[in-house]
Amino acid sequence: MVQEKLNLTLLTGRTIEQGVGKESGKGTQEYFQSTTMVYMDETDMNKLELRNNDHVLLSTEEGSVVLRAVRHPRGAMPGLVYIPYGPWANAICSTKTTSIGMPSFKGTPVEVQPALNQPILTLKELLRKEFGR
Amino acid sequence: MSIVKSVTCPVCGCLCDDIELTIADGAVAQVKNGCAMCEAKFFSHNNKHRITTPLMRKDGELVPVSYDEAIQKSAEILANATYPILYGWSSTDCEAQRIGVALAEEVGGVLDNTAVVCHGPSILGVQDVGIPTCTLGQVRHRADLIIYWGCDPWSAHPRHLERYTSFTDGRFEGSEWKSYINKVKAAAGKKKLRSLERKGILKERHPHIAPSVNDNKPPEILNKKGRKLIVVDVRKSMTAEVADYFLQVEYGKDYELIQAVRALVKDQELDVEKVAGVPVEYLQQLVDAMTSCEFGVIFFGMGLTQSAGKFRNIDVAISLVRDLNMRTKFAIMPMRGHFNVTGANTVFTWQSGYPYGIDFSMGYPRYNPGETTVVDILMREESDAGLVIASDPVSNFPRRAVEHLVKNPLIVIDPHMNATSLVGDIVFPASIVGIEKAGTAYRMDHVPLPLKKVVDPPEGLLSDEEILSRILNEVRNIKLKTLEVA
Amino acid sequence: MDLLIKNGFVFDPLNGVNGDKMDIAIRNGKIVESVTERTSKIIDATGLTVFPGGVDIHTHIAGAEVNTGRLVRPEDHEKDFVRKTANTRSGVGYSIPSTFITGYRYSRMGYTTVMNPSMAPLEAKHTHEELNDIPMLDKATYPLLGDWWLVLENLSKGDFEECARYVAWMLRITKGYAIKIVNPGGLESWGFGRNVHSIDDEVPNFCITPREIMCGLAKVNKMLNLPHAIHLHTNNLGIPGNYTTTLETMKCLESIPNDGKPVAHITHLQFSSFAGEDWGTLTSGAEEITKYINNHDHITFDMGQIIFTDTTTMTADGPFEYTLYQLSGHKWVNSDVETETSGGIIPFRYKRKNPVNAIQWSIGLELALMTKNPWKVFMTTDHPNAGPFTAYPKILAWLVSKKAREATFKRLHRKGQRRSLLPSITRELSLYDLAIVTRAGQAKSLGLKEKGHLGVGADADIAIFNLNPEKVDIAQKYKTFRRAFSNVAYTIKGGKVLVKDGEVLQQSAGKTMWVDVQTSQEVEVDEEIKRKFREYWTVEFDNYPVSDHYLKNSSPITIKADV
Amino acid sequence: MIVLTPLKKYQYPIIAECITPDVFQGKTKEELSNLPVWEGNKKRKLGELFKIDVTSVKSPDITIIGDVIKVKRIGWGMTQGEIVVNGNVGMHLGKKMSGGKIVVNGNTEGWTGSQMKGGLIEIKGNAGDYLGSPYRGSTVGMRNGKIIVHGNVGSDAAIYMKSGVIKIHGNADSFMGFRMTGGVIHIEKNAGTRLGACMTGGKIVVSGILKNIMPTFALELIKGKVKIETGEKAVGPFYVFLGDLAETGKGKLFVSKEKNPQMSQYERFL
Repeated sequence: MVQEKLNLTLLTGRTIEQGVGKESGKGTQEYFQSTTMVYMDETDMNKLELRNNDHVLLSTEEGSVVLRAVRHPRGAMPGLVYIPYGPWANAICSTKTTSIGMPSFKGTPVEVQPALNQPILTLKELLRKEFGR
Repeated sequence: MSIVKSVTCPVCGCLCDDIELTIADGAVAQVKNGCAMCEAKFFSHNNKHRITTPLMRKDGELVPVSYDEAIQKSAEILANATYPILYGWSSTDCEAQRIGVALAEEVGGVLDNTAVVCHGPSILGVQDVGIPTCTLGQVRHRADLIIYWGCDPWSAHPRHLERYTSFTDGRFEGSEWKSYINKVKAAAGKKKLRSLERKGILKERHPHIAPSVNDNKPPEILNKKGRKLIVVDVRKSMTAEVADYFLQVEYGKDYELIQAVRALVKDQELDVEKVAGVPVEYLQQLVDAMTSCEFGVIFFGMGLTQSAGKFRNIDVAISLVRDLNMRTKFAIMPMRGHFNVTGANTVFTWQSGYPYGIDFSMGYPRYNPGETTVVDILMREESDAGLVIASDPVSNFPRRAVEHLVKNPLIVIDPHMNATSLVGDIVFPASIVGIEKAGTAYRMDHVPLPLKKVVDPPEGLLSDEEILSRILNEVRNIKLKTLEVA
Repeated sequence: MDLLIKNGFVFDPLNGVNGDKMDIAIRNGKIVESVTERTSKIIDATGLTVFPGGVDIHTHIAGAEVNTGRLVRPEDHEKDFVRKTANTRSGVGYSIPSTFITGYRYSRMGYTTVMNPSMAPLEAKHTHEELNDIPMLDKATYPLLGDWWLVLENLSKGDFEECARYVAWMLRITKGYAIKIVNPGGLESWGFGRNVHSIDDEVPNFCITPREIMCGLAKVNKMLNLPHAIHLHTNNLGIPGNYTTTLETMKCLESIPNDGKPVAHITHLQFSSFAGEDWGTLTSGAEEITKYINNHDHITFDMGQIIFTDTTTMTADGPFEYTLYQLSGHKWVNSDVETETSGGIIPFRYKRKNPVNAIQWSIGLELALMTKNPWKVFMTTDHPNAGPFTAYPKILAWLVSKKAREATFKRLHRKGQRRSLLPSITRELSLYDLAIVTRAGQAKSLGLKEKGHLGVGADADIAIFNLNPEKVDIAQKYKTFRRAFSNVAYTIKGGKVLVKDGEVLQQSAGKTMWVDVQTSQEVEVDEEIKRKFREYWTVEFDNYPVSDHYLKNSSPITIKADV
Repeated sequence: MIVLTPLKKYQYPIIAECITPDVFQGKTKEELSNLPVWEGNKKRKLGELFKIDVTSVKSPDITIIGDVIKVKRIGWGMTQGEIVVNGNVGMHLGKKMSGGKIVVNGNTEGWTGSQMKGGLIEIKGNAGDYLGSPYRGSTVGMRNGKIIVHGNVGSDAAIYMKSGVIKIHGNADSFMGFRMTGGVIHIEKNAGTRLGACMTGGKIVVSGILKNIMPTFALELIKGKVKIETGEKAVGPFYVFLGDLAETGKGKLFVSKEKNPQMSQYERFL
């Protein structure tokens, strides 16, 4: 059944592309490409009628961000979305540290909806939007 | 043109020290033996994203200034602050880290390290239950059961398998996978194939060698001799593709799963059929594999430290390994990320007694993650100045934590432009440690390795160590003057 | 400026000086015949006791294991913190002080030279980086070589010369000082979770026994003319009944030709002198052990004296630490190092009311007091294993005062009291004896010619205590004595006054000593060894050595070997 | 009675372990005013941060009026007397206290009653994380005494608890009673995940919902009532679980039968 939005669980983490991007420099296109995407499970994408590389809006208690949805290439992970580490992922990660200093980079509840016409912000645009700099 | 051998790679905690570089015209021309990240890093020293001069924010814009001016201003900010934070330290050498401790002590600030958002929970776990561990060579020589739990070395530590675990030949255990890799190599007929594999480009061509995820049933292979590789994760990672067995666990249930395994190791019976989505009978088979090995090892990553339970996940994983040592030899090791995050924790510990999150505000080191760690301090809006070195918290911290960091004077030391330097108030360019500056780094298993200087930094650029030393001197001068006035 | 220490009661056993009132002259960091009084800085030591600077032969103060010990014990540091001052850095103390504090606290007790006895060669850089950050002291460190594959392989082949070349090479590239052997064969066995249980158990996969390792390395030690004997932590350490293993160990080393010099130093002997069948029947083996030592000249030892406190045990003896873990259930660190060694850490609290701990306390003192020749005994706690070094003054008081021993003894567990030999021991060490067991003996055993005495040419490392030996009977007034030895009147190192009245006046870096052994033929560095190296270790050959960069003040001692 | 009123809204953390009846006892207003405290890295005097009034009222010994959420270590090691705070309090309230009473008409931050040895802490609002829990690396948890929380409690409360009582009228977050060896915890509403993980003794009573129980607990029996402390019983019926089986399995978990119908499947093991 097609749905307008889904409530899923946000994981953030490493990918090799993000690793290569960060070592090349955070201003590089590689870094931008590898950190402005979100892996989703095929069934979840179907529920939202998303095709590969469609833009989605992800919203949590902390904020929202537009990213490119990509089908998770290996195996199923229904209910989960996976964003490579970076400022885009962190725009919506939970700050709850449960008093040990570690924010909740994995496990923040997230609402996902298609946002086909919304643009993905560049690093500078994102910083300006969030911190006015 | 010259060739430099045995170069240590300043990227990840693997700290591969067999990199061979070709240097031409003062720049890295070729990188041999390294992974994709290694290549990217060594080539990054002369790309256009370097910061070339100190910058200071004036009227909202970053404008070039001299080192002297930037150092003077930074020292004033830090010396006058009431609760400054000094954060980062993982992508620099131990030599700079040592000065960092002195600086934090001098300004009465909070010294914190990227471990706090990485393996800080692992350290907390270790402080509660200890850790039976070993160096990576011990794994290479002896391990016949290798478990990657909540980590994906194929993506984050690309050469971990080929240098230290499944794909290596040791004295007592051989590489089970070499022949397989060779076969793939021959089929593809291309030299670059291995690095392409690492980048994930060839993944579609990988035959599905691991059993199907949906099935989740431990295969026969857990009974065979030789090295066995098991991956436990919430999603099928790149590493899971090459594993003998992939155990998919329900998100956020690692704690329950490990605790159940512990009970089974102790021959207890469970009143449930499934734990974290896994039937108990499968767990029993996993336990059999664990207790019947000669030398087992668990490597764990952010899948445990960042998901629900955080440091208790590590606590329980270590407890499992302790229990397993009653039956056989077992070790456990965190997959440390930055190339010298281990060094930062090591240096901080020998100088202050504590590994990260050290509050010097009362003139002596005080430690209590949750209280004295940077994200918490930022969320409580307590700091009034910040120094960030060799890391990028604006990218790596949740947005709300960054807001307070940006509200106060922010000093940034980094070779490259990144999110943090873009929003900083004073930005120091630094030479790249391990490429333009020699030093020391600690591998994820605490083995210290020398970092080489292979090319000269851009003219006039100082190293982290020099910048910090000069700020420290200037802070001491300011404090002396204040004392004299008083 | 020259320095003149006037009129103190000087105890300098290596030069036979026993409490004589005399002056000591210092120029350029060395002790000299005389200086011009008028132009010198004068320290009036009238009524004070003057000792050579203290030398500690065995104290875990730096390196991977020590630091992991620090890491796992925030609760140990929390209660003992040290603020920064104008002269000194901040840090933490208690059982494993941070580096700066280690330096200050040793210096405040009059110590000037300390030996770090345990270093995995692979992690040697770490040890040296930490030693650089320990101020106030001269230092050296011993690499762990007893279970190193190249030693095992060469000794098993019977190729002592090749073994000697490798050991010389290893001492040089790790900047080490002596051969350290821990539970020989046991650590390699521990790689697969096993252990050896006698000196004739075969080490799995290596066709060699602990006996062959110890005798082999003792021979190698001799061939290389190393200044110190092999530094030995015995098999079966910490296991009831182990005194027989210790006796066998000492006996097996009789065969090594010794020309009057000790061939082995058995460290923290207390832990290797247990009689009895199990923990319940544990008794002291000190009588048999000391009887043997009194009749033989090839062994020296240090005490490893227990202190009743909360401390942190750490040793390369991985299997022993595992045993401790099973006993205590406390947090346990194990850290095996590829091709070389293992290691373990367990926090531990020694309690007066625990019969085993009470007996251990007694054993340490029995060993020291029943060994007739003080030159064979050195005072240690195997810091921090049996207690932190800061407790040394307590031990000294027990050694010099029967009254002090009795005060502790009567608070012990009854069983400990019943099984102790202490009530029958009346010996009380003199200040002269004390100067031997805390400095002169150590310096001699270590072959440190410029340490441990106050003769002309010695390093000007001097401790002055606020104690008048003519007025204070230390056996009676042991608390006065203890206070004097806890906080010196002066510590002078290299001619500089570092501590006065227990306060650190200035920091001084101190040097790192190591032996540069010249063999007629060196280990050949070719592609073959590099390949082998890559097989054995996970680091490249070029990145293994400790380069000069890692020693802030390098002080090599060049030695010519017989091979 | 001594009344402390914050002079400003604090930004920096303030360390004020001097605020205890033991230290305040017998001191003049001037002496009180000169007591050392830390504000960030600056040494201050108590009088610089608080308005200090001395009244003739006998009890409580100290009253704090206003928000002191940045002020840490109030009541550190106190042995007697009473502190009342009308406002929210910072970390380490009543740490290592062995006697006396602290009442908070507000919320508390983390480590309240950490390593408590005796006395009473009553929190009318919510308590933060690590309530009654030990310092990092330590196994010394709550030794004795009593903590009452009218609101909710954060995570990791009562770690290594050995003795004493903790009563929570609201909900509790995860890892409550982790590695506890003794003592009693009563959660009147709902409990979080991993309740009683690794416990080897003591009892935890949940009168509300326990959504997720650790798989390493086994149902032992069903019991009608359970004693909380002398003269007080919680009324059930309760499922009584033993655990944690990964450890010794000697801890007891009492879970309301009525509120937790999802647990009825366990009854087949009886």
